[in-house]
Amino acid sequence: MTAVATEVATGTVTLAKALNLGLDAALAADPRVVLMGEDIGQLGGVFRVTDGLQERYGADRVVDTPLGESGIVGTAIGLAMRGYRPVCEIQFDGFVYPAFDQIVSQLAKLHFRSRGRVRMPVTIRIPYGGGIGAVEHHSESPEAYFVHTAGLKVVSCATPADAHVMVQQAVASDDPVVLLEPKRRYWDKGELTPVQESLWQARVVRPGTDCTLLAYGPMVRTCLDAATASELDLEVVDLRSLSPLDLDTVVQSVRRTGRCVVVHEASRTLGTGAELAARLTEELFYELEAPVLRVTGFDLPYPPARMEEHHLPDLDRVLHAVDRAMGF
Amino acid sequence: MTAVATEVATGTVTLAKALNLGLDAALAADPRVVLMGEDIGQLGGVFRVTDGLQERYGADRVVDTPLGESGIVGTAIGLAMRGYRPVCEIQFDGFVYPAFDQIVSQLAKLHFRSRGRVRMPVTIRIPYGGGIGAVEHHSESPEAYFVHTAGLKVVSCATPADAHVMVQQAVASDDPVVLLEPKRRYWDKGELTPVQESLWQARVVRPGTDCTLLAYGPMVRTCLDAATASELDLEVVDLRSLSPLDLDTVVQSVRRTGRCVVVHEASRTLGTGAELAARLTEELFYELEAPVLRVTGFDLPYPPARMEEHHLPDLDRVLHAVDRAMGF
Amino acid sequence: MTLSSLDPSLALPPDPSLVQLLTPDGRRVTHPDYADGLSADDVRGLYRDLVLSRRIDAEGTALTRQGELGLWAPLVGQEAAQVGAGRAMRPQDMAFPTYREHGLAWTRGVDPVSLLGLFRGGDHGGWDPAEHGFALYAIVLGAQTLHAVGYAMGAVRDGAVGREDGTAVLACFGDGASSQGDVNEALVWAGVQRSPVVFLCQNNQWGISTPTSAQTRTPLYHRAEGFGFPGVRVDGNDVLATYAVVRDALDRARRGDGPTLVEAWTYRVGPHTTSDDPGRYRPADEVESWRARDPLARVRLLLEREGTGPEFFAEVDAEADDLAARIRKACVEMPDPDPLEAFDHVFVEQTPELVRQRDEHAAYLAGFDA
Amino acid sequence: MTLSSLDPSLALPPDPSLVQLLTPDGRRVTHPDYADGLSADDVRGLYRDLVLSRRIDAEGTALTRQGELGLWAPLVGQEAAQVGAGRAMRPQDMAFPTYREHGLAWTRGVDPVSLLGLFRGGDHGGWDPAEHGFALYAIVLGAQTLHAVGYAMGAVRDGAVGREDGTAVLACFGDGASSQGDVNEALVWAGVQRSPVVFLCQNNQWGISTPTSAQTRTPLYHRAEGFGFPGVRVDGNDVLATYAVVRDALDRARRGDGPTLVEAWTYRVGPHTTSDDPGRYRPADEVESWRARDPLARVRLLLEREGTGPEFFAEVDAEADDLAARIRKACVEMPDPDPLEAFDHVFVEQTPELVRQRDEHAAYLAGFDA
Ligand SMILES: Cc1ncc(C[n+]2csc(CCOP(=O)(O)OP(=O)(O)O)c2C)c(N)n1
Ligand SMILES: Cc1ncc(C[n+]2csc(CCOP(=O)(O)OP(=O)(O)O)c2C)c(N)n1
Ligand SMILES: [Mg+2]
Ligand SMILES: [Mg+2]
Repeated sequence: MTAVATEVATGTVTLAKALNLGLDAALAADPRVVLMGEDIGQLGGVFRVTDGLQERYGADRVVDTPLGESGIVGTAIGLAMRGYRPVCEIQFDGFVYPAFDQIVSQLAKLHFRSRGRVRMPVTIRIPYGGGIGAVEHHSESPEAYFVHTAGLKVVSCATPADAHVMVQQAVASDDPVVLLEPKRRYWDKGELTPVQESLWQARVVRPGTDCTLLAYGPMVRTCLDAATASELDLEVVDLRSLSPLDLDTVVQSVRRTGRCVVVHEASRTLGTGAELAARLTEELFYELEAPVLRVTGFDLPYPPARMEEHHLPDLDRVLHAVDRAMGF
Repeated sequence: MTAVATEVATGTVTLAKALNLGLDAALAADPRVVLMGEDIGQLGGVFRVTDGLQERYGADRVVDTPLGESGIVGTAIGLAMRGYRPVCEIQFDGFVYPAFDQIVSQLAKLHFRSRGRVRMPVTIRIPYGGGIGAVEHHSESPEAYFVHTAGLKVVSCATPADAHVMVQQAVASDDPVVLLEPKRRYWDKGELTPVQESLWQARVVRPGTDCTLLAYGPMVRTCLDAATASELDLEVVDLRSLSPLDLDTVVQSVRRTGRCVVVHEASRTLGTGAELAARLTEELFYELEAPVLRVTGFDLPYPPARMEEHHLPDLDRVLHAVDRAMGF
Repeated sequence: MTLSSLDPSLALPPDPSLVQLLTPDGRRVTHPDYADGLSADDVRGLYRDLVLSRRIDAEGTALTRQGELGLWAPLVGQEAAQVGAGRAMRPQDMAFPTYREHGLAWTRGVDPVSLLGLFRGGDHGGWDPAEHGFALYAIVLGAQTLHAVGYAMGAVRDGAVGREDGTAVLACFGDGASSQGDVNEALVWAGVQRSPVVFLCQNNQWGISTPTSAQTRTPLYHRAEGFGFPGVRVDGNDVLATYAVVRDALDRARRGDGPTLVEAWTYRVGPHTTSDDPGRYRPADEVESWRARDPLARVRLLLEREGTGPEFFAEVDAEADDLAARIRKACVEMPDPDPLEAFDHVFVEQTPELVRQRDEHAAYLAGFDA
Repeated sequence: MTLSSLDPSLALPPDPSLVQLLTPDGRRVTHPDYADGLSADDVRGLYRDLVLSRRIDAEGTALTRQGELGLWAPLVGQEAAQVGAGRAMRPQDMAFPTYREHGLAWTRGVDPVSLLGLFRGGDHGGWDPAEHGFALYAIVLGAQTLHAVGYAMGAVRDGAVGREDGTAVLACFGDGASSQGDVNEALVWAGVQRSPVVFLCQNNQWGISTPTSAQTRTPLYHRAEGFGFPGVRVDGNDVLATYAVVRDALDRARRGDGPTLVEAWTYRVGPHTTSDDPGRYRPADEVESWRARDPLARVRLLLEREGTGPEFFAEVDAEADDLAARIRKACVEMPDPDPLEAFDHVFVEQTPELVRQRDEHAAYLAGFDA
C-alpha cells in the first residue's frame, strides 16, 4: 500500500476534476502507477477524467490501448505481476462485460490461488449508472456482479471530496478494487475537504431518527434531496464501500431508526439491496419496525433514455417507499 | 413454444442420461433445434450428456464448435435470429465468463431492444457446482450473475425426472433460458416420472411444519438428507426456477412454518439466498419467527478440492442453521 | 526499444493493392480482378443514394444540435463504402451493422426516421430486422460479427447457400473493433466453417481518438489470410470499387465459397459522435486531405463528364430536401415511449414479477393523478 | 456447400516449411535459418531433461490411477517442445504456461512435487512464479496470453528490453485455445506494441476431442502475419529445432525486435487428461504414427551415434527412478490444506466479513470436538 496524499488542493471542483486530481496525485506518488484505457491519452477520456495526464506523465504511463476490454484487464494483470499498479478505465459500464472473465476468473482469484504470493493491486475505474440520456449500454449499474465475486473489492464515490481521495486509496490498495464512478454526478461541484474514513467505511451524511436511507454513488444525492424534502427526520448513509460492506455503521444507523430503505439504480432482483436487506434482518430481527424496502431500477434491461426517469429512483419514489416503511 | 413430450421413457436412469433423453426428444420434436458446444459430438460431451446425439442427428445439428465460448453463444444468437433454437453447452461453469457479454448484453436484451420483434429461444446448459473433487474453475456456481440479469430466465434441476422434462421445456421456451445442471448429481439415479409443474414452478418435495429449507440443484438432495436426519419436521422446497422465482409457493411454505433456511453452494454475499431473504421478509414481516438464514459457500474463490467439504453446505451445516433458526 | 507504438504519425500508408475503379477526380480506371458492370442509370442511382445518405446524416447531426436527439454518430465521408456495399447485397441477404451504418440502412429500405429512435432515446432500434435484412444497430464493439456468423450457419442449414441465388451475410465492424476478441472469434468460426459471410471493415482511420496504427501495424485486410480466407482492401471512398468488390465477395459467399474480409479504406470526416471533439486529437489538414477524396464529388464528376445534365442533380437535391423535411417533422412528433409497455417486452412469456413491478409502477403513477 | 468442416480427416498435413534439425531417425539436418549451436554435453543435458520430464509425467498419471491425484494432464509426446523452449529461456525470462507444461516447469527449476498440489486438490499452484520465472498454471483457455503481454509491457517499462541481455516472455497456448478471443487480443496487443513475447503454440493436433482442423483451415503459424509479426512452424518433437527456433525468437524479443508466433508441431500421445477416453474420437493408428516420431528416441539415437556410452543412459534412468520415488513419497505425504487458512488468502488487506465467516466456521468446527 503506497502513501495517499492527505493534503488536498483547495477550491471547488467537479467530481470528474476531483478524480483527475486524484489520479494525478497517484501518478506523482508512485512511478509504478500506470493508467490504461481507450482514449484516455490525448483525448483525456470521453469524460476528460484523465485530461492532461498523458502530457504530464508520458504515453508509457497513460496508455491508449487497442479497443479490447479483455485485453485491457488481462494485460493489467500481467503488469501487476511485474510489480506495476495498473489503473484501467472502462469507457462505459456496458463495456465491462467483455473483460468479465479476466476480472472474475483471473484478477479476483490470483492472490487466493497463489496463497498470497501474487498481489493484484489493480484498479478498475468504471463510469456507471444512468440519468444522462445516453444510448443503450451507456447507463448500466453492474455493481452486483462484482460484489458477488469473492476476491474483489468494490467502492463508489458520491462527492468530489470522496472521489479525490477514494481513487487514490483504490490505487494504493494492494487488492483489486472496482471503483464505480457515478457518471451523472461527474459535473457536480464540491470542495476537496479532507476525508476521515478509510476506503472501506460508510458515512452518515445526514443524521436522522425516523428512517435510514442507504445509498451509494449517484443515489446519495437523490436520497439527500429526499431527506430535505421530507417532513420526517431521515438519516442518509453513504455506503461508499459495497464490498466489503461496512455493516457496523449501517447496523448502528438502522438500530437507531428502526426502518430502512435501500436505494440503487441497478435492477431489484439480487441488486445490492437484497444483501443489505438480508443482513440487516439477520442482525436486527427484533429491532426492525418494518422490513427493509428497496427502491431500485426495475427488472428491465436498461430502457431507452426517454423512459429512464421512470426507471431510475427519484425523490418521489424514495419518499413513497419511506411512507410505506413508516406504515408498518 | 414448441411441444414438449409428456410421455416419458420408463425405468431408472441417471440424471445425465435423463438430460440426454430430453435432448434427444427435443431434437426429434423440432428440426430447428441445434446443439452446439465443445466436444459434444463424437465424444458426447465430457459428461456424456450428448452421447450418441451427433450420430443420430448429424454434425449439422449437434455441432462441435471451435473452442471459444463467446463464439458459441454469439453464433447461437445469430442462429436464433435465423429461426433456430440453439442449445449451447458450456463445458464447465468456470468457462462461461468469456461468453458473459454475449449472454448479458446481447442474448438477454435482444427481445427487449427489438420491442419483441426478435425472439431468442436459446438454451444455455451449464454443468455447475462443486463436490466432485475437480481442479479450479470446474466447481463454480454462477447463478447469481444470471438471476440478476434482466431478460434471462434461470432454472436448475435436481432429479432425473425434472432434468428430463426441464431440458425439453427450456428448449421449447421462446425466451433465453440458462439451465444449470448439478454436475455432482449427474450420476444420481431416478425414475422418469411425469412432471406436473411448469418450468417456472417450485415444488414442495417434502412437507413439514417446523422450518422450510429452500434449495435448488445439487442442494436439494442435501436438504432432503438433512430433513431425514433431523428430529424436527422440516419442509423442503425445490425452487427449480431461480428466475422468475415462484414466490407464491415459497411464501406459502414459509407462512406455514414461520422459519426458513436457504441453502446454496454459491458464495453468500449476493447469492440467491439474499434475494429470497429480502423478499420473504417483505412478504412475511409479521409472520416470520426468525430471520431467513443462509447456508452457503463462503465468500472465497472456490477453494482447492481438498477443502470443498468445508466450503460446501452439507447436512450438518444445514441442521446447524436450522437449530439457529429454531432458537429465535 | 521505444514505446512509440501508439504514435498517430505511424498511420498506415495506403496499400498499393488498394482496389480502385474511380479516381478522386472522377476518372474510371480498370482493375485486373474487379469491374462494376454498372450502367449509367445504375451509377445515377448510386449517386442518389450517396446524396440521400449524406442528407440523412446531416439531419441527424442537425437534430442533435437542436436538442431533438441525444446523440448522433455521423457517417459523413463513409457514404461510398456503405452505399457500395449495400447495393451489392440482394434482398435475401442479411446485414449486421454497427451504429454508424445509416447509408447501409438506406440501401436496405429502412426508413431513416426509424433510425432516430435509438439516438433520441425513444427506443433501441425501430425497424424489423427480418423485414429489411438489416439487424438492429450494435453498440458493443464486435459482438454483431458473431451474430452474423451464426445467422450464416442458419442459412447454410436452411440449404440457402451453395448456389448462384444463395444467401450471404454482411458483417460490419470498424478498424477499432478489429481488436476485440469477438471479431477475431468470428473470423475463426467463419474461416473454419467456410461461412457465407463478408466481413466489411470500414477502416475510417480512427476509433474515437485512437488511430488505426494503435490497433495494428499491418494492413487490416491481411488479417484474413491467417484465418484461412482472402482479404482485400478497397478504396472505400469509391462507390464503384466498393460495389464491385463486395458484390464479388457476397457472390462467392452465396455460392458456398466461403468468407472474405473487405477492408474499405475510408475516413471519418466528422467527429466520432456529436459529443466528440476531434480537434483534441487529430490535425485539421488530415481531414482536409480526405475531403479532397470525397466520395460524392467523384461520382458527380464522372456523371457530368459522361453527360448527365444539371436537372438530374437538381432533382436529387430536391428529393434530399424533401427527405430532410420529412425526417425533421417525424422526429419532433415522435411520441415518448409508454413507460408501462416496456415491462411487456422483456420476455415472450411474461413473468409474475414483472407484472407485479408494472402494476406497482402503474399504481404509483396513478397516485400522482389522484 | 457441405458441412464437413469438422471432419477430423481434414487434419492439416505437415507444412514443408517445418523447421527440423534432427530427424526421427536421429540424423542431424541443416536449416538455412536456424542452427542449435549446442555441444554434445548440451545435447546430453537436453536428453536428461526429456527423460526426467517424461518420468515426472508418468508419475502424475500413475498417482492419479492410484487415487492420489484427482486428475493429471499428461504431457507425453510433447517433451521436446517444452524442454526445447524452456532451455532456450534465460533466468530473467518469464513463462506463462497452460496446465500441461510439466516439462517446461522442470526447465524453470520448479520442483515437480509442487506441480502436484493443483491436481491433488491441495492448492491452486504450489510454486512462486517470481522465483522461477514461471507463472501459475492457467486453466481458462488463453487468459494467460494476455498476462504475458502485460508482463512484457512491464519489462519494457523497466528498461529491461532492447539489449542482448534483455528480458523476454514466453506465452504458451494450445491449438484449441487459438480460437479464444483472449489469444487473439494478445496477438493484437503484442503486434501493435512490438512486445517482447514469444507465443508458443503447441499444436498437439487435438483440443480434447476437437481436431485442429476444427479450429483453423490454415496453418496456425500463418495467423501471426495478419497481426504484423512473423510466425514459424517447428518440429515440436525435435528438441534441437525447438530450442533453436524459440531461442532465436526470444533473442529477437529481448533485443526489442518484437513478438514471434512459434507453432510447435507435435502430438498429444496420451489422453487429454486422465479422465479422458481418446478411444472415442481418434484412431489408434494415428497415435502409432506419432510414436514413430518420438522426441526422446531420436536424441538417444543421435547421442549413441556420436559416441555417448550406455553408462550415461543408465545414469539418467537411475536419476529418473530416484526422482519418481521422491515425487511419490512427497505426494502421499502432502498435508491437506488448513480450512481456516484459506480465509486469509483472499485479500492482502483482510475484511471484517471474511474474519466473521472464518470465526463462525472455526466455532462450528470446534462444536464437533466439544
Ligand atoms: C466493447 C466496447 N468498448 C468500447 C466502446 C466505446 N466505443 C464506441 S465506438 C468506439 C470506437 C470504435 O471505433 P471503430 O471500430 O473504428 O468504429 P468507428 O466508430 O470508427 O466507426 C468505442 C471505443 C464500445 N462501444 N464497445
Ligand atoms: C475457456 C475455457 N473453455 C473450455 C475449457 C475446457 N478445456 C480444457 S482443455 C480444453 C482443450 C484445449 O485444447 P488445446 O488448447 O489444444 O490444449 P491441449 O489440451 O491440447 O494442450 C478444453 C476445451 C477451458 N479450460 N477453458
Ligand atoms: Mg474507425
Ligand atoms: Mg491441443
